[in-house]
Amino acid sequence: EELTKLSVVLGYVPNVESFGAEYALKQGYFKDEGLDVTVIPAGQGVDQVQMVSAGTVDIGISNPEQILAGVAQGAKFKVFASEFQKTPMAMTCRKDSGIEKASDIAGKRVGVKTPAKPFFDLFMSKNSIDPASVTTTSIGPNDISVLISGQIDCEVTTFAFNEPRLIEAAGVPVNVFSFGDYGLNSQVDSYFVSDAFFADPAKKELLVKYLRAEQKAWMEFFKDPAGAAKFMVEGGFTDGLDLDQQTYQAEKQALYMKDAFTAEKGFMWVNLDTWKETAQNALASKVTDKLIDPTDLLSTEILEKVAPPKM
Amino acid sequence: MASQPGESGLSIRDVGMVYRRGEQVTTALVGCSLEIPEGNWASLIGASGCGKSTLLRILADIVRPTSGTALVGGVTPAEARAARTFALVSQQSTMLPWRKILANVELGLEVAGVDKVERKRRAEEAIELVGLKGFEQAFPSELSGGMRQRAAIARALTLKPRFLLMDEPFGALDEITREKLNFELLRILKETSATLLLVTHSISEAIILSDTVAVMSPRPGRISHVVDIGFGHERTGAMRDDPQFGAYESELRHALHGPAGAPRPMATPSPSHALA
Amino acid sequence: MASQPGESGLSIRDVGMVYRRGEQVTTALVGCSLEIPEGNWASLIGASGCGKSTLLRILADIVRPTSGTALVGGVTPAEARAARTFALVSQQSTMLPWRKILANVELGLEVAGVDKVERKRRAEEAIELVGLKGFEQAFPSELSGGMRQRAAIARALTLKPRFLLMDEPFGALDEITREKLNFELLRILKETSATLLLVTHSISEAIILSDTVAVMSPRPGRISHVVDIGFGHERTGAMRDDPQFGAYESELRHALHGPAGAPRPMATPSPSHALA
Amino acid sequence: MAFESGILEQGLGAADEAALHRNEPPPGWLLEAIGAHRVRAVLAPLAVLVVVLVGWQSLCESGAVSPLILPSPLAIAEAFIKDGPNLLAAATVTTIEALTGFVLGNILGFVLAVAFLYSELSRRTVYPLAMAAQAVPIVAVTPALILWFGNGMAPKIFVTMFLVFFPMLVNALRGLRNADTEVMELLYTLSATPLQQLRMVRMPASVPFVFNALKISACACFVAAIVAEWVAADRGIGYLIVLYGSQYRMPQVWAAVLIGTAISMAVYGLVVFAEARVAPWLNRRKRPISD
Amino acid sequence: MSSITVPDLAADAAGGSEPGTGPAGIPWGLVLPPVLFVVALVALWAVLSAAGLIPRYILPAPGAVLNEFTRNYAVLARHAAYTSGEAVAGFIIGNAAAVLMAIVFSYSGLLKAAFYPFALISRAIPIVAFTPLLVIVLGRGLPPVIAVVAIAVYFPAFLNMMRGLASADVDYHEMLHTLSASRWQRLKMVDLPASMPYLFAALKVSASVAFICAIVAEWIGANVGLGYLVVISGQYFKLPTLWAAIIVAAVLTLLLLALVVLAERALRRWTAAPGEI
Ligand SMILES: Nc1ncnc2c1ncn2[C@@H]1O[C@H](COP(=O)(O)OP(=O)(O)OP(=O)(O)O)[C@@H](O)[C@H]1O
Ligand SMILES: Nc1ncnc2c1ncn2[C@@H]1O[C@H](COP(=O)(O)OP(=O)(O)OP(=O)(O)O)[C@@H](O)[C@H]1O
Ligand SMILES: Cc1ncc(C[n+]2csc(CCO)c2C)c(N)n1
Ligand SMILES: [Mg+2]
Ligand SMILES: [Mg+2]
Repeated sequence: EELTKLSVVLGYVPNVESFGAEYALKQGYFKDEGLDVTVIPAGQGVDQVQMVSAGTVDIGISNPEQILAGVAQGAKFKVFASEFQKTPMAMTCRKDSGIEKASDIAGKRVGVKTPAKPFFDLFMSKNSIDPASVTTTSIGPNDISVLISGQIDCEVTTFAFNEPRLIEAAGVPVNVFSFGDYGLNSQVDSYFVSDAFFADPAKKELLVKYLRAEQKAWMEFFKDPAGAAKFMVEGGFTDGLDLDQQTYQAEKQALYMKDAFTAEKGFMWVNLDTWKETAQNALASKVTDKLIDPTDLLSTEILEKVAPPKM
Repeated sequence: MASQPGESGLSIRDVGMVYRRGEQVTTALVGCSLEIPEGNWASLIGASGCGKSTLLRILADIVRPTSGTALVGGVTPAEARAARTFALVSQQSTMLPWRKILANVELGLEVAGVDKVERKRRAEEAIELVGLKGFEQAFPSELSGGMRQRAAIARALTLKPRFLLMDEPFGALDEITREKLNFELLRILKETSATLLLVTHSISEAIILSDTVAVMSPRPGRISHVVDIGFGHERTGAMRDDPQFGAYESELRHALHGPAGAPRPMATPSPSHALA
Repeated sequence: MASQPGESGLSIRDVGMVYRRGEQVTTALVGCSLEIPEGNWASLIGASGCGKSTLLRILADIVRPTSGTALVGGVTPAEARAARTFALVSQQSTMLPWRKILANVELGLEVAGVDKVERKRRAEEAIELVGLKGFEQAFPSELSGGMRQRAAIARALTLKPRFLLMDEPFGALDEITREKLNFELLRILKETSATLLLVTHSISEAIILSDTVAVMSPRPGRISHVVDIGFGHERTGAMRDDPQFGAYESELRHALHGPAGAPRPMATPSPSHALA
Repeated sequence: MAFESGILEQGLGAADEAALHRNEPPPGWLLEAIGAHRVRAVLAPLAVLVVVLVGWQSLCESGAVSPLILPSPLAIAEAFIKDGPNLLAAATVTTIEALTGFVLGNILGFVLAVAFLYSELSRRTVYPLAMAAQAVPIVAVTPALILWFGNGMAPKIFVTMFLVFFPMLVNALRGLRNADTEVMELLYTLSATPLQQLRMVRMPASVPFVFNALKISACACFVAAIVAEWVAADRGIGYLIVLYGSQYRMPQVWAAVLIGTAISMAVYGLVVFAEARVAPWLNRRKRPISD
Repeated sequence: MSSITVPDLAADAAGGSEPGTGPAGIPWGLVLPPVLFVVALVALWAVLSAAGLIPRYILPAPGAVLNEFTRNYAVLARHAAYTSGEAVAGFIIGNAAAVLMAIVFSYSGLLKAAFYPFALISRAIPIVAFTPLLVIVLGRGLPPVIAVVAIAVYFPAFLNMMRGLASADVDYHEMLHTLSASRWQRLKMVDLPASMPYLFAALKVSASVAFICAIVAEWIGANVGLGYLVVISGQYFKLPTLWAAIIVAAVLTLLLLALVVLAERALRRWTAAPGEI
């Protein structure tokens, strides 16, 4: 039987965050669905939004802020699933800086990654922090040494379960401030395709198959997160992963993927309310020039057909 | 002995040349005319800077005259060059520094598309002729000044051209080597019935090698005198003992030094115009 | 007339020179010895490629001999160079292409740290002397071959050195210019009591300009003959008419051409060793 | 056909062979040739530019390329107008970084070249080290640089300097060694001091190489500064490219890119101009008439 | 050449004095000083690290990096192989294109006039801006990285060749002219040989940036290669891996550079005269 080709670009370098796709591929779940899936790892500089809009890949996995920015610039997408219910994006602060709550950053030095600059400005305004009271300095896209060395007190943004672990492993205890708790929630690692792709019923059917296979893989993840981490580290997907960190992340990220909403609707469900909040924030932080109404952007059609477990 | 002047020989008609660079204007030639019938041998003598090289460079299509026309074998220098009817030995005896002597001597033949074996044979012959045997594999920088000059002569000789334009080719050579090459040149000219235009500072060399000696006046250069040498084409070293040789010599010296010039200048400086 | 040989003049003692590059070994000089007392004028003549330039380059500290010693004013060439006691006019009349003629002639004085006004004065004087007035602002590429050579002579003359080493400085000049410069050179040598070592291919020029003419044998070069010229230091053009002049000339020609060589070679090629 | 040496400087364009070999004295053809090829030097690239722009615009309008990838020329122009002051402010920062790095790096490169020329020991020890240093992927160490220098202009200047000094070192060394043997012998017999040799012969001889290095870096210094900013900065063109890029504001990204390009071209032009002033003999044909 | 006293003249002409070779043919004079220097540098690094003067988060101790080489060499080798392939391919493609373009421009005044400004502009555009386009057009992986390297590398050779092809003495041109040589012959016999010093100066410059460019490009658009390894090990704070990758990249760059230097020497040995070029 002929397999149908389908490509997906991950949200980041292959790690437990993308266990679903990699494991499904490895175990032949995609093949069982009649799909010949190409998994394109991402990383620095690979832009899933651009790739999907240019048609070089079928499915993209990316952050809502970026998907919205793309839409604001004229791209047409459909989001059909989301990995995270709560954003793993976080601010990580050194414990010795004495920052216990968000407003404590006044008078402190915060290292901000360039793309996160608007986001951080919004964070300050939402939490009534005077930007003038904070010394911000820009840092590289994957730089935690500045925080470890003590040149900055906080770093924006980090993942809640990635950098903090590494920083503590380097001997610097930290406090982590998850942005979801500060009015900046978003469904990180949302799955999207171009509007045209989605409009084609035959192709739409592929998405159902794809998601079904991935869901199956994710169920294995929840059974044994540590095993999943081991699978990712030793599977030869990417060099340089840290087993301890990946195990930690695997344990932690489950908490960001499942909540009351998924228990009601199903795993990987898209949450219109979260998206509305994100769209508001994107406008407020001037990432988009106009308010994007996510209603048309999201579709639960695929999810409904897949009918993922409510968990 | 040869065809009509200007028809197939070298022909310079009312040629003028002005060099200009910004303020600096140098009139090198004014109204120069000279006809050298095909097969004839001619020499050009004149004070340093009078325009001899310029005239040769006009015939070789390196520069174009400001006025007048030059013909080589009845066609323009450009056409003659394209047809490869002449060869030039320039005053600097230019050698490509990255080529060994053999390859430098072969260059003209290589450009003309002569095959490898043949051009090596001809180049080796010419190298032997100018006395550079044993230096085929030396680089130009390893040769003495005179040896480089001989290599440049060899390169021109390999081409067996209809017209041979030579700019002081023997200037850096000692008397013996010079005379030996003078007679080798005569032999080759006769063999190939080539036409020669030679720039030289040696009056006796001019007489030995020419049917016609043209004298140029100091800058701005013009052909001031033409002396025909009646020795025919059978020449030996003994011709110097001919009283006629001495007569030609003094006539030319006279022509060269101008009416006021003595055959042998005094220790007192001559008027600077004669020099500059 | 001058101090003891070797003490303060030019001294070449048993000098040998072998050029080597990979397989290619050229023995340029073997056991060369020559003493030129200070204030004396000497010439070096010999076949092309016999090692004349090499000898001059040894004295000028450009190359070091493979064996033997060379002294300039009683010290090594390197010390003499450091003390700026000599000036060299090389065979190529080297000019810096990016400097105009005036600046090229001034170069030696500039290097020696002579102040601007003075060096301009002296350079202009020398330029006038060699008949290049009016070409101060031309670039070397705009001069004829002979004019460039004169500019190189002018540069050496500005330095008024104790020792003047000249490698065929007049080779590209016509007879008149050449003789005029010969006598200018004599005048300057007398004025400055300089010592001269001149390489030339002209036997008569060697006699006119020298107290001593050294003849070199063909490669490998050695000094085969030394002829003392007894004309004293008061010289005029008339000395050529002196019968002694002719005697020197034929002695030198004889020495040069070797026992078998005739004063005037035949049209038949002489043995190639005499050339190469 | 006339003799044509082909010695023409960059930026001017080869003149017609016909224009070169004429019955006129040199300045005649020179002026004419310059006149003729000046016109062509402007018209020809302009024609290419127009073709490219029209093609580009219609490609974008056809919808064949995503606006998230390639903005249309008109959209870029619009971004220029809308975002001008912002772009200019950023460009100023980047220009200061790039030019400071350019100047420092080239001075360092030239000084090292001179040192290597005169000191065998320094060459043997420092040259391999300079090569090794150049071999270090500097961008990969930028985070470390930021640790040392902070995230202001200093690390960007350092990166720029780092990428600029090597082309100058290599070219200057080659150029300083390019002096003619005969000319060096002349200076040598004149007993010129090393400094005089340097000033009178080696420096002039090195000019074509040195200016090539300057030209190489005139463009590269901006790229270097931008890449350094791109790692971590809160100002400058590189910063704007990253920020706008992360929001897919492609017209603005390209406007920022083009303003950087325009300034580095201006610096390039300055280098060409300086070359013509400093080394007129380079742009003059060696023998005006003969060519 | 021992007989030459003019300091450095022979060496100058040869493009650098060639230090004497030892009896075994190993050029100790060339090898020893840098080796000693590197050894001294590493020793300094070790001492400073041991003394705690270099924080671990800036630069790990040499032992840690060395350990990385022994423990993780397979991973390093795999990524290094990718990067080398990209850098070398880009280097060759870029320089070949540069030489060709310079030759074409030296032949055609019109083409030169029309495209020269764009050749310049292309160098002035930050590669960063190109990359998304290249990744889209060429796909992810080696091709866009090779393209970035080629684009970044071609410029020095292009500039230097433009100059080098015009650098030959007029005398040589005049001679070939009177021999009625074709443009191609002139190129082959005079202009190309005369441009070699220019070309090699450029090749040294571009050899030194080829790896850097490959790494930057990998950083942007690849998931293999040393650039990627640097990014990912930075992200996961595996500084020994990061520095090992940097050292490998530096060593590879030096190898490429050495190759260029050797090629230059070989070419000089075959073709060039002593004291010339
Ligand atoms: N740099 C060099 N390398 C190798 N051989 C050389 C070098 N310079 C000169 N020679 C050789 O040494 C010999 C003597 O050369 P030199 O230049 O001294 O001759 P010369 O007497 O000045 O000749 P000429 O009158 O032709 O100038 C020649 O055979 C020449 O080939
Ligand atoms: N390229 C040039 N640019 C300007 N002036 C030039 C150029 N070439 C020659 N001249 C001038 O033209 C005049 C004649 O030069 P040419 O070289 O023809 O003289 P020549 O008779 O060959 O002299 P020589 O015997 O010294 O070689 C000289 O005054 C010279 O300065
Ligand atoms: C598990 C994990 N996934 C992604 C990133 C990369 N990352 C860190 S912050 C951020 C948002 C942009 O600032 C992104 C994409 C990471 N570090 N760890
Ligand atoms: Mg001449
Ligand atoms: Mg000589």
